[in-house]
Amino acid sequence: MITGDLFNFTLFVALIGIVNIGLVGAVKLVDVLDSAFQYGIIAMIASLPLFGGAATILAATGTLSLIELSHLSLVTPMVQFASVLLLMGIAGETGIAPFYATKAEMFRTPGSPFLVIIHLSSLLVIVRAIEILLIINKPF
Amino acid sequence: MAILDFINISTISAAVALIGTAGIILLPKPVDKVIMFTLLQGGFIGMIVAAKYLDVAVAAALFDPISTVILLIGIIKLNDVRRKKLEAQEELNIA
Amino acid sequence: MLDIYIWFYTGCALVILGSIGTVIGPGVKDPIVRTLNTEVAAVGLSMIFLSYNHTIALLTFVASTVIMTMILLRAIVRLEEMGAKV
Amino acid sequence: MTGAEVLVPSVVSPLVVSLYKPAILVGLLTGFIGLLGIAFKKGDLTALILTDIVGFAMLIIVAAVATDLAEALVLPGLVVELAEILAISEVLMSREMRKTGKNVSLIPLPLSLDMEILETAPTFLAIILIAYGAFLSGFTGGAVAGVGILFYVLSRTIRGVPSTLWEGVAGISGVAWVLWLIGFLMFFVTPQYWLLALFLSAFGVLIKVASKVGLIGVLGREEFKREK
Repeated sequence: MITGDLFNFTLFVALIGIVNIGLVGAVKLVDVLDSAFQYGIIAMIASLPLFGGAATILAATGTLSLIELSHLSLVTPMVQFASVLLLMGIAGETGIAPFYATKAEMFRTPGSPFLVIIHLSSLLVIVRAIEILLIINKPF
Repeated sequence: MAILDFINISTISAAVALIGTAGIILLPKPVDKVIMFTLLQGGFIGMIVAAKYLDVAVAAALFDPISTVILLIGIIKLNDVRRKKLEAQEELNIA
Repeated sequence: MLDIYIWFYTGCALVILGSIGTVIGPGVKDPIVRTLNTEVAAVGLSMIFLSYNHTIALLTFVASTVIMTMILLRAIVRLEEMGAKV
Repeated sequence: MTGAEVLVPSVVSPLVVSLYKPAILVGLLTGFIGLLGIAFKKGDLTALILTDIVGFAMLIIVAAVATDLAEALVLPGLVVELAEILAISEVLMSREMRKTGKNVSLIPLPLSLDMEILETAPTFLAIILIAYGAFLSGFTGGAVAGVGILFYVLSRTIRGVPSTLWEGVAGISGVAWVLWLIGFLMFFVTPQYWLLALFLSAFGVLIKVASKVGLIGVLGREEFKREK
Protein backbone atom coordinates (compact mmCIF):
# COMPACT_ATOMS: atom_id res chain seq x y z
CA MET A 1 0.00 0.00 0.00
CA ILE A 2 3.05 2.31 0.05
CA THR A 3 3.01 4.38 -3.10
CA GLY A 4 6.60 5.59 -3.05
CA ASP A 5 5.81 8.71 -5.02
CA LEU A 6 7.28 12.19 -4.75
CA PHE A 7 3.88 13.67 -5.65
CA ASN A 8 2.24 12.19 -2.54
CA PHE A 9 5.10 13.25 -0.31
CA THR A 10 4.89 16.85 -1.57
CA LEU A 11 1.18 16.98 -0.89
CA PHE A 12 1.63 15.43 2.54
CA VAL A 13 4.20 18.06 3.54
CA ALA A 14 1.96 20.86 2.25
CA LEU A 15 -0.95 19.46 4.29
CA ILE A 16 1.19 19.31 7.44
CA GLY A 17 1.70 23.07 7.15
CA ILE A 18 -2.07 23.72 7.02
CA VAL A 19 -2.87 21.28 9.81
CA ASN A 20 -0.31 22.85 12.14
CA ILE A 21 -1.91 26.28 11.64
CA GLY A 22 -5.34 24.79 12.21
CA LEU A 23 -4.29 23.13 15.46
CA VAL A 24 -2.86 26.34 16.85
CA GLY A 25 -5.59 28.60 15.45
CA ALA A 26 -8.10 27.52 18.12
CA VAL A 27 -5.97 28.93 20.97
CA LYS A 28 -7.23 32.22 22.40
CA LEU A 29 -3.94 33.94 23.31
CA VAL A 30 -2.85 36.95 21.23
CA ASP A 31 0.85 36.01 21.24
CA VAL A 32 0.18 32.48 20.06
CA LEU A 33 -2.15 33.72 17.30
CA ASP A 34 0.51 36.19 16.20
CA SER A 35 3.04 33.39 15.95
CA ALA A 36 0.54 31.18 14.09
CA PHE A 37 -0.03 33.97 11.56
CA GLN A 38 3.70 34.34 10.88
CA TYR A 39 4.12 30.58 10.58
CA GLY A 40 1.22 30.53 8.13
CA ILE A 41 2.81 33.21 5.96
CA ILE A 42 6.10 31.26 5.92
CA ALA A 43 4.28 28.01 5.10
CA MET A 44 2.47 29.68 2.21
CA ILE A 45 5.67 31.20 0.82
CA ALA A 46 7.42 27.84 1.18
CA SER A 47 4.88 26.19 -1.11
CA LEU A 48 6.67 28.00 -3.99
CA PRO A 49 9.98 26.08 -3.62
CA LEU A 50 8.18 22.89 -2.54
CA PHE A 51 5.92 22.52 -5.58
CA GLY A 52 8.53 24.21 -7.81
CA GLY A 53 11.10 21.61 -6.81
CA ALA A 54 8.74 18.72 -7.49
CA ALA A 55 7.81 20.20 -10.89
CA THR A 56 11.46 20.76 -11.79
CA ILE A 57 12.28 17.13 -10.95
CA LEU A 58 9.37 16.10 -13.15
CA ALA A 59 10.66 18.28 -15.97
CA ALA A 60 14.25 17.06 -15.64
CA THR A 61 13.61 13.32 -15.34
CA GLY A 62 10.13 12.80 -16.73
CA THR A 63 8.84 10.88 -13.73
CA LEU A 64 7.94 11.37 -10.08
CA SER A 65 8.00 7.72 -8.98
CA LEU A 66 10.79 7.11 -6.49
CA ILE A 67 11.48 3.61 -7.88
CA GLU A 68 12.02 5.04 -11.36
CA LEU A 69 14.11 7.87 -9.94
CA SER A 70 16.39 5.42 -8.11
CA HIS A 71 17.08 3.58 -11.39
CA LEU A 72 18.20 6.69 -13.26
CA SER A 73 21.97 6.74 -13.54
CA LEU A 74 22.89 10.35 -14.23
CA VAL A 75 22.29 13.34 -11.96
CA THR A 76 22.03 16.57 -13.94
CA PRO A 77 22.56 20.03 -12.41
CA MET A 78 18.83 20.64 -12.87
CA VAL A 79 18.04 17.74 -10.52
CA GLN A 80 20.47 19.12 -7.93
CA PHE A 81 18.83 22.57 -8.18
CA ALA A 82 15.44 20.96 -7.76
CA SER A 83 16.66 19.08 -4.68
CA VAL A 84 17.81 22.34 -3.09
CA LEU A 85 14.39 23.86 -3.83
CA LEU A 86 12.65 20.82 -2.34
CA LEU A 87 14.76 21.02 0.83
CA MET A 88 13.93 24.74 1.20
CA GLY A 89 10.24 23.99 0.80
CA ILE A 90 10.25 21.19 3.37
CA ALA A 91 12.18 23.36 5.85
CA GLY A 92 9.65 26.15 5.48
CA GLU A 93 6.53 23.98 5.69
CA THR A 94 7.61 22.05 8.77
CA GLY A 95 9.29 25.04 10.42
CA ILE A 96 12.73 23.57 11.11
CA ALA A 97 16.07 25.29 11.58
CA PRO A 98 16.13 28.58 9.61
CA PHE A 99 12.44 29.23 10.14
CA TYR A 100 12.25 28.08 13.72
CA ALA A 101 11.81 31.63 15.05
CA THR A 102 8.28 31.79 13.64
CA LYS A 103 7.21 28.70 15.57
CA ALA A 104 8.97 29.50 18.87
CA GLU A 105 6.14 31.55 20.40
CA MET A 106 3.62 28.80 19.68
CA PHE A 107 5.25 26.62 22.35
CA ARG A 108 4.29 29.03 25.11
CA THR A 109 0.69 27.89 25.17
CA PRO A 110 -0.09 26.60 28.68
CA GLY A 111 -1.35 23.05 28.98
CA SER A 112 -1.63 22.06 25.34
CA PRO A 113 -1.07 18.42 24.37
CA PHE A 114 -1.15 19.05 20.62
CA LEU A 115 2.25 20.76 20.66
CA VAL A 116 3.80 17.29 20.88
CA ILE A 117 1.99 16.40 17.65
CA ILE A 118 3.34 19.48 15.88
CA HIS A 119 6.88 18.82 17.07
CA LEU A 120 6.84 15.10 16.27
CA SER A 121 5.36 15.58 12.78
CA SER A 122 8.24 17.89 11.83
CA LEU A 123 10.83 15.42 13.08
CA LEU A 124 9.37 12.38 11.31
CA VAL A 125 8.85 14.25 8.05
CA ILE A 126 12.41 15.51 7.96
CA VAL A 127 13.80 11.96 8.33
CA ARG A 128 11.81 10.78 5.30
CA ALA A 129 12.76 13.95 3.38
CA ILE A 130 16.47 13.25 3.84
CA GLU A 131 15.94 9.68 2.66
CA ILE A 132 14.15 10.91 -0.47
CA LEU A 133 16.87 13.45 -1.24
CA LEU A 134 19.49 10.68 -0.92
CA ILE A 135 17.49 8.47 -3.30
CA ILE A 136 17.25 11.23 -5.91
CA ASN A 137 20.82 12.52 -5.76
CA LYS A 138 22.76 9.26 -5.14
CA PRO A 139 25.85 10.76 -3.44
CA PHE A 140 27.27 7.35 -2.51
CA MET B 1 -2.57 43.76 -46.82
CA ALA B 2 -0.03 42.56 -44.28
CA ILE B 3 -1.56 44.71 -41.56
CA LEU B 4 -5.02 43.21 -41.99
CA ASP B 5 -3.60 39.73 -41.31
CA PHE B 6 -2.98 40.78 -37.72
CA ILE B 7 -6.63 41.58 -37.13
CA ASN B 8 -8.11 38.39 -35.73
CA ILE B 9 -9.83 37.46 -32.47
CA SER B 10 -6.59 36.66 -30.62
CA THR B 11 -4.84 39.96 -31.25
CA ILE B 12 -7.96 42.02 -30.58
CA SER B 13 -8.47 40.18 -27.28
CA ALA B 14 -4.83 40.70 -26.33
CA ALA B 15 -5.13 44.42 -27.06
CA VAL B 16 -8.32 44.70 -25.00
CA ALA B 17 -6.71 42.82 -22.11
CA LEU B 18 -3.63 45.05 -22.19
CA ILE B 19 -5.80 48.20 -22.20
CA GLY B 20 -7.67 46.81 -19.21
CA THR B 21 -4.41 46.08 -17.41
CA ALA B 22 -3.13 49.61 -17.94
CA GLY B 23 -6.45 50.97 -16.71
CA ILE B 24 -6.51 48.83 -13.58
CA ILE B 25 -2.98 49.69 -12.55
CA LEU B 26 -2.98 53.41 -13.40
CA LEU B 27 -6.45 54.57 -12.29
CA PRO B 28 -6.45 55.30 -8.56
CA LYS B 29 -10.18 55.07 -7.69
CA PRO B 30 -11.57 51.59 -6.85
CA VAL B 31 -14.81 51.96 -8.84
CA ASP B 32 -12.86 52.93 -11.98
CA LYS B 33 -10.73 49.87 -11.43
CA VAL B 34 -13.79 47.62 -11.34
CA ILE B 35 -14.94 49.01 -14.72
CA MET B 36 -11.52 48.36 -16.25
CA PHE B 37 -11.52 44.89 -14.69
CA THR B 38 -14.59 44.06 -16.76
CA LEU B 39 -12.64 45.08 -19.88
CA LEU B 40 -9.80 42.75 -18.85
CA GLN B 41 -12.24 39.86 -18.36
CA GLY B 42 -13.73 40.58 -21.79
CA GLY B 43 -10.33 40.19 -23.39
CA PHE B 44 -9.77 36.95 -21.51
CA ILE B 45 -13.11 35.49 -22.60
CA GLY B 46 -12.26 36.42 -26.19
CA MET B 47 -9.05 34.43 -25.89
CA ILE B 48 -10.91 31.37 -24.56
CA VAL B 49 -13.30 31.62 -27.50
CA ALA B 50 -10.33 31.78 -29.87
CA ALA B 51 -9.09 28.55 -28.28
CA LYS B 52 -12.55 27.00 -28.96
CA TYR B 53 -13.19 25.95 -25.34
CA LEU B 54 -16.81 27.04 -25.34
CA ASP B 55 -17.84 25.39 -22.04
CA VAL B 56 -15.00 27.15 -20.24
CA ALA B 57 -16.04 30.38 -21.96
CA VAL B 58 -19.60 29.97 -20.64
CA ALA B 59 -18.30 29.36 -17.10
CA ALA B 60 -15.91 32.32 -17.26
CA ALA B 61 -18.69 34.56 -18.57
CA LEU B 62 -20.88 33.49 -15.61
CA PHE B 63 -18.11 34.13 -13.06
CA ASP B 64 -17.40 37.61 -14.42
CA PRO B 65 -20.56 39.37 -13.11
CA ILE B 66 -20.34 37.45 -9.82
CA SER B 67 -16.83 38.72 -9.08
CA THR B 68 -17.86 42.23 -10.17
CA VAL B 69 -20.82 42.16 -7.75
CA ILE B 70 -18.63 40.87 -4.91
CA LEU B 71 -16.07 43.61 -5.54
CA LEU B 72 -18.83 46.25 -5.63
CA ILE B 73 -20.32 45.02 -2.34
CA GLY B 74 -16.88 45.17 -0.73
CA ILE B 75 -16.19 48.69 -1.99
CA ILE B 76 -19.60 50.03 -0.87
CA LYS B 77 -19.23 48.48 2.58
CA LEU B 78 -15.70 49.87 2.95
CA ASN B 79 -16.92 53.36 2.01
CA ASP B 80 -19.74 53.01 4.57
CA VAL B 81 -17.30 52.05 7.32
CA ARG B 82 -14.92 54.89 6.50
CA ARG B 83 -17.66 57.52 6.35
CA LYS B 84 -19.08 56.38 9.67
CA LYS B 85 -15.65 56.56 11.27
CA LEU B 86 -15.13 60.08 9.91
CA GLU B 87 -18.51 61.26 11.25
CA ALA B 88 -17.75 59.82 14.69
CA GLN B 89 -14.46 61.66 14.71
CA GLU B 90 -16.09 64.98 13.73
CA GLU B 91 -18.68 64.64 16.48
CA LEU B 92 -15.87 64.06 18.93
CA ASN B 93 -14.08 67.19 17.72
CA ILE B 94 -17.20 69.41 18.05
CA ALA B 95 -17.97 68.13 21.53
CA MET C 1 0.63 28.38 -33.99
CA LEU C 2 0.99 32.13 -33.72
CA ASP C 3 -2.10 32.21 -31.50
CA ILE C 4 -0.41 30.20 -28.76
CA TYR C 5 2.52 32.65 -28.69
CA ILE C 6 0.09 35.58 -28.43
CA TRP C 7 -1.82 34.01 -25.52
CA PHE C 8 1.33 32.95 -23.72
CA TYR C 9 3.25 36.21 -23.97
CA THR C 10 0.19 38.32 -23.16
CA GLY C 11 -0.25 36.17 -20.07
CA CYS C 12 3.40 36.64 -19.11
CA ALA C 13 3.14 40.40 -19.54
CA LEU C 14 -0.04 40.52 -17.47
CA VAL C 15 1.46 38.44 -14.65
CA ILE C 16 4.59 40.59 -14.42
CA LEU C 17 2.74 43.91 -14.78
CA GLY C 18 0.16 42.81 -12.24
CA SER C 19 2.73 41.75 -9.67
CA ILE C 20 4.73 44.96 -10.10
CA GLY C 21 1.51 46.94 -9.82
CA THR C 22 0.58 45.07 -6.65
CA VAL C 23 3.90 45.91 -5.02
CA ILE C 24 4.54 49.52 -6.16
CA GLY C 25 1.45 50.65 -8.06
CA PRO C 26 -0.16 54.07 -7.51
CA GLY C 27 -2.28 54.23 -4.36
CA VAL C 28 -1.51 50.75 -3.04
CA LYS C 29 -1.52 52.01 0.57
CA ASP C 30 -5.24 51.28 0.43
CA PRO C 31 -5.56 47.47 0.76
CA ILE C 32 -8.58 47.25 -1.56
CA VAL C 33 -6.56 48.79 -4.40
CA ARG C 34 -3.85 46.20 -3.77
CA THR C 35 -6.39 43.37 -3.92
CA LEU C 36 -7.81 44.68 -7.19
CA ASN C 37 -4.32 44.77 -8.67
CA THR C 38 -3.79 41.08 -7.89
CA GLU C 39 -6.71 40.31 -10.22
CA VAL C 40 -4.52 41.32 -13.17
CA ALA C 41 -1.94 38.68 -12.25
CA ALA C 42 -4.72 36.12 -11.81
CA VAL C 43 -6.10 36.72 -15.31
CA GLY C 44 -2.56 36.53 -16.72
CA LEU C 45 -2.04 33.18 -15.04
CA SER C 46 -5.33 31.96 -16.56
CA MET C 47 -4.00 32.88 -20.02
CA ILE C 48 -0.83 30.83 -19.35
CA PHE C 49 -3.02 27.85 -18.36
CA LEU C 50 -5.00 28.38 -21.56
CA SER C 51 -1.91 28.31 -23.78
CA TYR C 52 -0.84 24.99 -22.22
CA ASN C 53 -4.34 23.46 -22.70
CA HIS C 54 -4.76 22.84 -18.96
CA THR C 55 -8.56 23.04 -19.18
CA ILE C 56 -9.50 21.59 -15.78
CA ALA C 57 -6.85 23.66 -14.03
CA LEU C 58 -8.13 26.77 -15.83
CA LEU C 59 -11.72 26.12 -14.79
CA THR C 60 -10.76 25.46 -11.17
CA PHE C 61 -8.56 28.54 -11.08
CA VAL C 62 -11.28 30.81 -12.46
CA ALA C 63 -13.69 29.51 -9.82
CA SER C 64 -11.24 29.71 -6.94
CA THR C 65 -10.13 33.25 -7.83
CA VAL C 66 -13.66 34.44 -7.08
CA ILE C 67 -13.58 32.70 -3.68
CA MET C 68 -10.11 34.08 -2.94
CA THR C 69 -11.21 37.62 -3.77
CA MET C 70 -14.18 37.21 -1.48
CA ILE C 71 -12.01 35.94 1.40
CA LEU C 72 -9.56 38.82 1.03
CA LEU C 73 -12.33 41.45 0.81
CA ARG C 74 -14.03 40.00 3.88
CA ALA C 75 -10.75 40.16 5.82
CA ILE C 76 -10.11 43.77 4.71
CA VAL C 77 -13.60 45.02 5.56
CA ARG C 78 -13.74 43.28 8.93
CA LEU C 79 -10.31 44.56 9.95
CA GLU C 80 -11.30 48.08 8.89
CA GLU C 81 -14.53 47.79 10.89
CA MET C 82 -12.60 46.75 13.99
CA GLY C 83 -10.26 49.69 13.60
CA ALA C 84 -7.20 47.46 13.68
CA LYS C 85 -3.79 48.82 12.72
CA VAL C 86 -2.37 46.32 10.28
CA MET D 1 23.27 19.19 -19.59
CA THR D 2 23.38 16.77 -22.52
CA GLY D 3 21.26 14.35 -20.54
CA ALA D 4 18.28 16.68 -20.59
CA GLU D 5 17.77 16.41 -24.34
CA VAL D 6 17.69 12.63 -24.19
CA LEU D 7 14.87 12.64 -21.68
CA VAL D 8 12.45 14.77 -23.72
CA PRO D 9 10.37 12.27 -25.73
CA SER D 10 9.87 12.89 -29.42
CA VAL D 11 6.06 13.08 -29.06
CA VAL D 12 6.37 16.37 -27.14
CA SER D 13 5.76 19.21 -29.56
CA PRO D 14 8.75 21.56 -30.02
CA LEU D 15 6.42 24.49 -29.34
CA VAL D 16 5.93 23.45 -25.70
CA VAL D 17 9.65 22.76 -25.27
CA SER D 18 10.49 26.23 -26.58
CA LEU D 19 8.04 27.82 -24.12
CA TYR D 20 9.59 26.14 -21.07
CA LYS D 21 12.45 28.57 -20.49
CA PRO D 22 10.42 31.83 -20.70
CA ALA D 23 7.76 30.33 -18.44
CA ILE D 24 10.30 29.37 -15.77
CA LEU D 25 11.90 32.82 -16.03
CA VAL D 26 8.53 34.53 -15.63
CA GLY D 27 7.69 32.33 -12.66
CA LEU D 28 10.95 33.03 -10.86
CA LEU D 29 10.69 36.76 -11.62
CA THR D 30 7.13 36.93 -10.27
CA GLY D 31 8.10 35.07 -7.13
CA PHE D 32 11.08 37.37 -6.67
CA ILE D 33 8.92 40.49 -7.02
CA GLY D 34 6.38 39.13 -4.54
CA LEU D 35 9.04 38.19 -1.99
CA LEU D 36 10.73 41.62 -2.35
CA GLY D 37 7.36 43.21 -1.69
CA ILE D 38 6.85 41.13 1.45
CA ALA D 39 10.37 42.00 2.62
CA PHE D 40 10.11 45.77 2.13
CA LYS D 41 6.48 46.61 2.89
CA LYS D 42 5.50 46.34 6.52
CA GLY D 43 2.07 45.25 7.66
CA ASP D 44 0.29 41.95 8.15
CA LEU D 45 -2.53 42.54 5.67
CA THR D 46 -0.01 43.52 2.98
CA ALA D 47 1.89 40.28 3.55
CA LEU D 48 -1.36 38.32 3.28
CA ILE D 49 -2.22 39.90 -0.08
CA LEU D 50 1.30 39.55 -1.45
CA THR D 51 1.54 35.84 -0.62
CA ASP D 52 -1.23 35.46 -3.21
CA ILE D 53 1.28 36.63 -5.85
CA VAL D 54 3.87 34.12 -4.60
CA GLY D 55 1.27 31.37 -4.98
CA PHE D 56 0.67 32.44 -8.59
CA ALA D 57 4.43 32.12 -9.24
CA MET D 58 4.30 28.56 -7.89
CA LEU D 59 1.44 27.71 -10.25
CA ILE D 60 3.34 29.10 -13.27
CA ILE D 61 6.41 26.97 -12.53
CA VAL D 62 4.28 23.84 -12.12
CA ALA D 63 2.17 24.54 -15.23
CA ALA D 64 5.26 25.09 -17.41
CA VAL D 65 6.00 21.34 -17.45
CA ALA D 66 2.86 20.98 -19.59
CA THR D 67 2.09 17.28 -19.08
CA ASP D 68 -0.97 15.65 -17.55
CA LEU D 69 0.97 14.93 -14.37
CA ALA D 70 1.80 18.64 -14.13
CA GLU D 71 -1.89 19.47 -14.45
CA ALA D 72 -2.59 16.97 -11.68
CA LEU D 73 0.00 18.79 -9.57
CA VAL D 74 -1.57 22.20 -10.32
CA LEU D 75 -4.95 21.21 -8.82
CA PRO D 76 -3.64 20.34 -5.29
CA GLY D 77 -1.48 23.45 -5.44
CA LEU D 78 -4.64 25.52 -5.98
CA VAL D 79 -6.43 23.71 -3.15
CA VAL D 80 -3.52 24.22 -0.76
CA GLU D 81 -3.32 27.92 -1.64
CA LEU D 82 -7.07 28.41 -1.12
CA ALA D 83 -7.07 26.57 2.22
CA GLU D 84 -4.02 28.41 3.51
CA ILE D 85 -5.29 31.85 2.59
CA LEU D 86 -8.59 31.05 4.32
CA ALA D 87 -6.85 29.79 7.46
CA ILE D 88 -4.37 32.66 7.67
CA SER D 89 -7.02 35.35 7.18
CA GLU D 90 -9.17 33.70 9.84
CA VAL D 91 -6.24 33.64 12.30
CA LEU D 92 -5.49 37.30 11.54
CA MET D 93 -9.10 38.39 12.11
CA SER D 94 -9.36 36.36 15.31
CA ARG D 95 -6.16 37.92 16.66
CA GLU D 96 -7.24 41.48 15.92
CA MET D 97 -10.66 40.79 17.43
CA ARG D 98 -9.00 39.74 20.68
CA LYS D 99 -6.61 42.68 20.58
CA THR D 100 -9.21 45.41 20.04
CA GLY D 101 -12.03 43.63 21.91
CA LYS D 102 -14.63 44.72 19.33
CA ASN D 103 -17.23 42.35 17.93
CA VAL D 104 -18.13 42.78 14.27
CA SER D 105 -20.57 41.03 11.96
CA LEU D 106 -19.55 37.67 10.54
CA ILE D 107 -20.20 38.48 6.90
CA PRO D 108 -19.89 42.24 6.40
CA LEU D 109 -22.65 43.58 4.15
CA PRO D 110 -23.69 47.16 3.50
CA LEU D 111 -26.89 48.31 5.20
CA SER D 112 -28.56 49.79 2.15
CA LEU D 113 -27.79 47.93 -1.04
CA ASP D 114 -30.37 48.25 -3.78
CA MET D 115 -28.96 46.37 -6.74
CA GLU D 116 -31.15 44.86 -9.41
CA ILE D 117 -28.74 41.97 -10.02
CA LEU D 118 -29.11 40.76 -6.44
CA GLU D 119 -32.88 40.34 -6.77
CA THR D 120 -33.42 38.70 -10.15
CA ALA D 121 -30.20 37.07 -11.30
CA PRO D 122 -28.98 34.85 -8.38
CA THR D 123 -31.52 32.06 -8.86
CA PHE D 124 -30.70 31.67 -12.54
CA LEU D 125 -26.95 31.90 -12.03
CA ALA D 126 -27.03 29.47 -9.10
CA ILE D 127 -29.09 26.89 -11.01
CA ILE D 128 -26.78 26.98 -14.03
CA LEU D 129 -23.60 26.88 -11.93
CA ILE D 130 -24.82 24.02 -9.72
CA ALA D 131 -25.96 21.99 -12.74
CA TYR D 132 -22.65 22.55 -14.51
CA GLY D 133 -20.73 21.75 -11.32
CA ALA D 134 -22.63 18.47 -10.89
CA PHE D 135 -21.82 17.64 -14.50
CA LEU D 136 -18.11 18.31 -13.96
CA SER D 137 -17.86 16.51 -10.55
CA GLY D 138 -14.67 16.35 -8.51
CA PHE D 139 -13.01 19.35 -6.91
CA THR D 140 -13.56 21.52 -10.00
CA GLY D 141 -17.30 20.91 -9.95
CA GLY D 142 -17.34 21.53 -6.21
CA ALA D 143 -15.70 24.91 -6.64
CA VAL D 144 -18.04 25.89 -9.49
CA ALA D 145 -21.18 24.79 -7.62
CA GLY D 146 -19.85 26.33 -4.41
CA VAL D 147 -19.59 29.76 -6.01
CA GLY D 148 -23.21 29.41 -7.15
CA ILE D 149 -24.39 28.51 -3.62
CA LEU D 150 -22.25 31.31 -2.16
CA PHE D 151 -23.77 33.91 -4.46
CA TYR D 152 -27.30 32.70 -3.69
CA VAL D 153 -26.69 32.81 0.08
CA LEU D 154 -25.19 36.29 -0.27
CA SER D 155 -28.25 37.64 -2.08
CA ARG D 156 -30.64 36.03 0.48
CA THR D 157 -28.64 37.50 3.36
CA ILE D 158 -28.89 40.98 1.90
CA ARG D 159 -32.69 40.63 1.66
CA GLY D 160 -33.02 39.73 5.33
CA VAL D 161 -32.85 35.94 5.72
CA PRO D 162 -30.26 35.19 8.42
CA SER D 163 -27.19 33.29 7.29
CA THR D 164 -27.18 31.18 10.46
CA LEU D 165 -29.87 29.02 8.85
CA TRP D 166 -27.16 27.41 6.79
CA GLU D 167 -25.31 25.89 9.71
CA GLY D 168 -26.82 22.43 9.18
CA VAL D 169 -25.15 22.09 5.77
CA ALA D 170 -21.91 21.31 7.63
CA GLY D 171 -23.37 17.90 8.58
CA ILE D 172 -23.96 17.02 4.91
CA SER D 173 -20.36 17.83 4.09
CA GLY D 174 -19.14 15.45 6.79
CA VAL D 175 -21.27 12.59 5.41
CA ALA D 176 -20.03 13.32 1.87
CA TRP D 177 -16.47 13.17 3.08
CA VAL D 178 -17.08 9.68 4.44
CA LEU D 179 -18.45 8.66 1.01
CA TRP D 180 -15.25 9.94 -0.57
CA LEU D 181 -13.13 7.89 1.83
CA ILE D 182 -15.21 4.74 1.18
CA GLY D 183 -14.74 5.27 -2.55
CA PHE D 184 -10.98 5.43 -2.20
CA LEU D 185 -10.93 2.38 0.07
CA MET D 186 -12.90 0.41 -2.54
CA PHE D 187 -10.20 1.10 -5.12
CA PHE D 188 -7.77 -0.88 -2.97
CA VAL D 189 -10.01 -3.56 -1.48
CA THR D 190 -12.34 -4.49 -4.37
CA PRO D 191 -10.81 -3.22 -7.63
CA GLN D 192 -13.44 -4.94 -9.77
CA TYR D 193 -16.05 -2.37 -8.67
CA TRP D 194 -13.91 0.52 -9.90
CA LEU D 195 -16.78 2.36 -11.57
CA LEU D 196 -18.79 2.54 -8.35
CA ALA D 197 -15.68 3.64 -6.45
CA LEU D 198 -15.00 6.34 -9.05
CA PHE D 199 -18.52 7.74 -8.81
CA LEU D 200 -18.54 7.57 -5.00
CA SER D 201 -15.29 9.52 -4.71
CA ALA D 202 -16.12 12.01 -7.46
CA PHE D 203 -19.55 12.95 -6.12
CA GLY D 204 -18.48 12.75 -2.48
CA VAL D 205 -15.80 15.36 -3.01
CA LEU D 206 -18.23 17.42 -5.14
CA ILE D 207 -20.82 17.64 -2.34
CA LYS D 208 -18.17 18.23 0.31
CA VAL D 209 -16.38 21.05 -1.47
CA ALA D 210 -19.61 22.69 -2.60
CA SER D 211 -21.11 22.76 0.88
CA LYS D 212 -17.84 23.84 2.51
CA VAL D 213 -17.35 26.72 0.06
CA GLY D 214 -20.98 27.68 0.48
CA LEU D 215 -20.37 28.12 4.18
CA ILE D 216 -16.97 29.80 3.64
CA GLY D 217 -15.57 27.07 5.87
CA VAL D 218 -16.89 25.81 9.16
CA LEU D 219 -14.45 28.00 11.12
CA GLY D 220 -17.16 30.58 11.58
CA ARG D 221 -19.36 28.22 13.60
CA GLU D 222 -17.68 29.17 16.84
CA GLU D 223 -18.45 32.80 16.13
CA PHE D 224 -22.11 32.04 15.34
CA LYS D 225 -22.56 30.58 18.80
CA ARG D 226 -20.68 33.29 20.61
CA GLU D 227 -22.71 36.12 19.13
CA LYS D 228 -25.99 35.07 20.61
